[in-house]
Amino acid sequence: MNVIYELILIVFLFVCAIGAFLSERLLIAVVIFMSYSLVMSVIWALLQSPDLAITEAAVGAGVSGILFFITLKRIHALKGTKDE
Amino acid sequence: MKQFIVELINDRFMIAAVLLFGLGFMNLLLQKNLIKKIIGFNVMDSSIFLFLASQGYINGRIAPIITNGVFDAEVYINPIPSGLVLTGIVVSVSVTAFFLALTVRLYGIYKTVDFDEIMLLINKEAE
Amino acid sequence: MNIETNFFKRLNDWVNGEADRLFPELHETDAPKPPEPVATIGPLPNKDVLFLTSYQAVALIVVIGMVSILLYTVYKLPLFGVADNPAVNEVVERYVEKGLEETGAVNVVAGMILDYRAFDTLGESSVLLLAITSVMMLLLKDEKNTDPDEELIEAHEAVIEDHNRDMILQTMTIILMPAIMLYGIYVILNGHLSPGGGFSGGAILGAGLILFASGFGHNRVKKFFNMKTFRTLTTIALLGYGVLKTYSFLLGANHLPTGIPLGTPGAIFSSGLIFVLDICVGLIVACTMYGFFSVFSRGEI
Amino acid sequence: MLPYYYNIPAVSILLCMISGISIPLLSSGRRAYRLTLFVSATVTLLSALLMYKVIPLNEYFTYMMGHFPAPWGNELSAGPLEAMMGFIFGLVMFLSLLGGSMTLFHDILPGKQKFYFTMMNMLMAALLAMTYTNDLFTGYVFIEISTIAACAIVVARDTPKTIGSTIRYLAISLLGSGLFLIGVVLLYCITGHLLMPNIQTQVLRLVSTGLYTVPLTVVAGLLFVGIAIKSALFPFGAWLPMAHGGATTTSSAVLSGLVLKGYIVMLIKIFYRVFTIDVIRDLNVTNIMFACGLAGMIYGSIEAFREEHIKRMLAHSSMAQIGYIFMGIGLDVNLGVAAAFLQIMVHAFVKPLLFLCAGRLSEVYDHEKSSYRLRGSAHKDWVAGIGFTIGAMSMVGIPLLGGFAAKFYLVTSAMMNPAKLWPALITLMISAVMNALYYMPEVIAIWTRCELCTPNPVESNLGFDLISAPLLASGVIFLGLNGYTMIQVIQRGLALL
Amino acid sequence: MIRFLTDLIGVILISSSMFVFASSVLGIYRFRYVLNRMHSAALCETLGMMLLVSGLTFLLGISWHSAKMILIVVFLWMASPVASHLIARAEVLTHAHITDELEVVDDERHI
Repeated sequence: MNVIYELILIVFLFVCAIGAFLSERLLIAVVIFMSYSLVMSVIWALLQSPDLAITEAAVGAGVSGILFFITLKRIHALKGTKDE
Repeated sequence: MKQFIVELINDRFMIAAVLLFGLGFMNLLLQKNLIKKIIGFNVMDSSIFLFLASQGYINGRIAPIITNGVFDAEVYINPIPSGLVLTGIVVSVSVTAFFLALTVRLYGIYKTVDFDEIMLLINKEAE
Repeated sequence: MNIETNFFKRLNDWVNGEADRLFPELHETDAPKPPEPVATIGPLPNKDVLFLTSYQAVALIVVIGMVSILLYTVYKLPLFGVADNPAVNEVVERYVEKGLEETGAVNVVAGMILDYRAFDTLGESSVLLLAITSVMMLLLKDEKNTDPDEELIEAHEAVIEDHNRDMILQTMTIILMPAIMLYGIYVILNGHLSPGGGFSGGAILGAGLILFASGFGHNRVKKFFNMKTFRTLTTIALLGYGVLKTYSFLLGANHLPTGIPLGTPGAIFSSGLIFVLDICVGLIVACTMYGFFSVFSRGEI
Repeated sequence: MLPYYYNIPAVSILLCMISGISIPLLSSGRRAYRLTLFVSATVTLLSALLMYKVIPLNEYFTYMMGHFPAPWGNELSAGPLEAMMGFIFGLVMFLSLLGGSMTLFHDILPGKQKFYFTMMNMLMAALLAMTYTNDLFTGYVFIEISTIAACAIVVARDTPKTIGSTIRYLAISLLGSGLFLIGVVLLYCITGHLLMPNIQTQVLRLVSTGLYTVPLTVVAGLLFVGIAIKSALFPFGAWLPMAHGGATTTSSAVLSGLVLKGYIVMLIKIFYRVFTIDVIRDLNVTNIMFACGLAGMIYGSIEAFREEHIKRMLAHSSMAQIGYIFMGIGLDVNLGVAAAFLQIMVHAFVKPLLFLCAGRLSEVYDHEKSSYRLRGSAHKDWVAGIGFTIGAMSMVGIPLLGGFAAKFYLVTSAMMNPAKLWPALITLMISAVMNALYYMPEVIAIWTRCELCTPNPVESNLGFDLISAPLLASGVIFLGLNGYTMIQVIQRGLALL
Repeated sequence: MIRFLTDLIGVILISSSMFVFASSVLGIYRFRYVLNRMHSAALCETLGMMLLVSGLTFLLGISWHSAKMILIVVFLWMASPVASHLIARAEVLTHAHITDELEVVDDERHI
């Protein structure tokens, strides 16, 4: 039964990764990448590594997401036009 | 055929890690947009960590936190990959920050985050 | 019409929020097209186009080749999740069976990264220091990286933000901030007893500071956390880590005891150096995370 | 208790790290500079002491970092080779900092000089740790440290061009470290250890039983490619000229002279201590190294020949020299590896000498870097002129200088392997001729008097004139005169690895 | 009997939370404008999570785990509406032609 959940999560990972690379608006790419990190942290919790899960949720999905957002603001990519 | 599928499902994490590694590597190489290059780098690193962490997992065992006085190595999973991945995550977030800082500066100079354009502009300046 | 039937194109459009092209009949009108981006350089010279195309082709072949080699390798590797793979050997046994006795840490992973393999962790904390230093090198305001237009926009935004703080955010920050800080400190202090430790706890603390800064503005944070505090805290925490570990490395290599009591396993003040080191790492990570945020958004701490 | 000199590797690494950490507490860039000089001088002296103790006894030792021995804790290991590399790293770092100090303080904004010296200290620590480490994962962590530090010292000059070249350098370096990391991970999966001697016993067992042959080959390939990307071997080295050419003089000297070498030393150590060199030869990795090395020699020489910007020319020439080193390792004979090591040492002295002298010479004409505009500059600054001449002559391979000794032993070792003799010889000939073709016009140009040019008044830099240039040049000459002794020492050291 | 009843209630609550999640996902997909999408996303985070966690509490019975889950819901209810509010605020403040999207516009926009 666990295997099915894990497979679903892996499919999620792929969807998130491919979606992040395909999307042309950087904001969406970054949001999808954050959800990738979140899925990754769930996978680590399933793999019995709670340390990694906490760290990934705090660092990967939290702080590096914030860094990406500020960068997008600094490069004026939040205005809704494509890539600029 | 059936056995092949069973093996595929059994090695699911490693296969997913390798494919994600390829995806991230390709994006780090090929994406023109610097932000997406950085996302590619992050995907690549976390896929390596997924590979490592999945190597440490053993079916039916629990996380190595000794709260109930059981010291038997047969009960807990392998703690080494977790430690290594913890180190790796911090390294990768540091590199990400550095990369983003470089991107911000380049945008300040050339007003674009397209890597190929930036390289062409730099080469033009050199001539 | 051909484009409409292309699945990937439609998926792409949908991901981009263009419109719900997966089911175009749901919408009568299309969203207005965004303006075409203005090209900054003209059409590429032929040589460059050739180079780029061949580069992409070569890179694609390299990646596909590498992935297939790695997949074949995975096929040859030990199976997932079985107990008799080569990675489970005497090292793991000793970490698990003697870890509590030798390091005093209930969480074997914490004991491993802060005692058995502490040199790696020292390197890792230095990576954080290097990253924040290089980010400061690039983004701290000086005569080379300031742009008068940007300055003007930022000043304008700062004025607007200062006069137009969001009340809901501020109230919730006041309510949530103590909880976040408490949780972060709990995770740091319990690093040797439960999952977590310096890295995750420090990141949580940093996130709390970032929340406070976005609710109340940088100037409020500056009253208790400025460049000087940042520098002193980071340096002292990392120096503390380095000096303590140097002491322990040198004595350990020369087969001398460190003379630091390990305490009762499971108590909060136990496991000797690991407790102190966790606090050091937590401070470094918290300062660094807030430092990243502040330098990125304002060019100063 | 251990003999006291066993502590030297750990002490020198930790000294560099702690001084790098404490630099933010200092008040100004000048003080940070003095601290960095002091630290690198101390490291040099300590390594000299280690050399003095270890080489006569021909001793190899491992050193626990902490309370736990081999398979459990981190370890360092050191012997004659590591001691020599530590000595050279410390010395060349010291001399480069001393010689390039004026350009350094001119190029970097006063507010950011402290950061630069933090990077320098950490880079030094990373180089030493990569040399001394006995643990693959520690190697990975310090490779990342050296990547960030190297990129940061390139970008310290803060011009649009350096930022652009740094981002490329960083992206390609990250590919390299990603490959290295996945190599380490795969190796951990099939052996279950991270310490080099333990992995070696497991690898030998795997080879003898024929288990996991494919993963082992892939691991060797991944580790090699990862490090080859970082040390700019030919097909992977496109980032090097821009990054090294654009940085400030000290950074270029340190990057070309030391950082590339640090990775290669680590690769050699991995090959000897993890796989053993026989297994590596069985896995055919050396053939790839040989081919890439030959291609790199030709490519680097041609590109350097076409280049006019003097620092970029030197950087292209670095690529060719890296090709020599990999060719030496790829020759499949033990003398070849020793010759490659000699080449590493010679190049570690020559390239900083050339970069520092070129930096001084270009100051004569207002930081003009085009080589044909440097005419007559040597008459204004004859120390730099002589230094540049000696370096160029060593590169070309004039007897009695270091470059000649290295090339001589490369040819000698090529003689021992008939299968690879002719390609190696022909490429060496071509590369030597090309070296002469692009270095000699440069030397002639800087010594030709130029009446029309208007030189700047040159500020004398005593550190460069009295210490840096003479010591680097005498290092080159010393290696050239004592080539045989050095080869003997290196071969004994390699046997101990 | 009581056990059966609590299990039944738990199952009903969890299935209704599934319904809320499904409909909010459909809403995110179906709506075109940011505010509409945000509304449906916020619904899934508050109502859906509440139903899910209370269902799980019924299934588990009263224990430390259920107390922790209730705490999670409390914090989620504090954080998620604020996040939605901030997104909406950013949209309202930065959208140049907001009148095209909304019928009622507050005239006391400060900026």
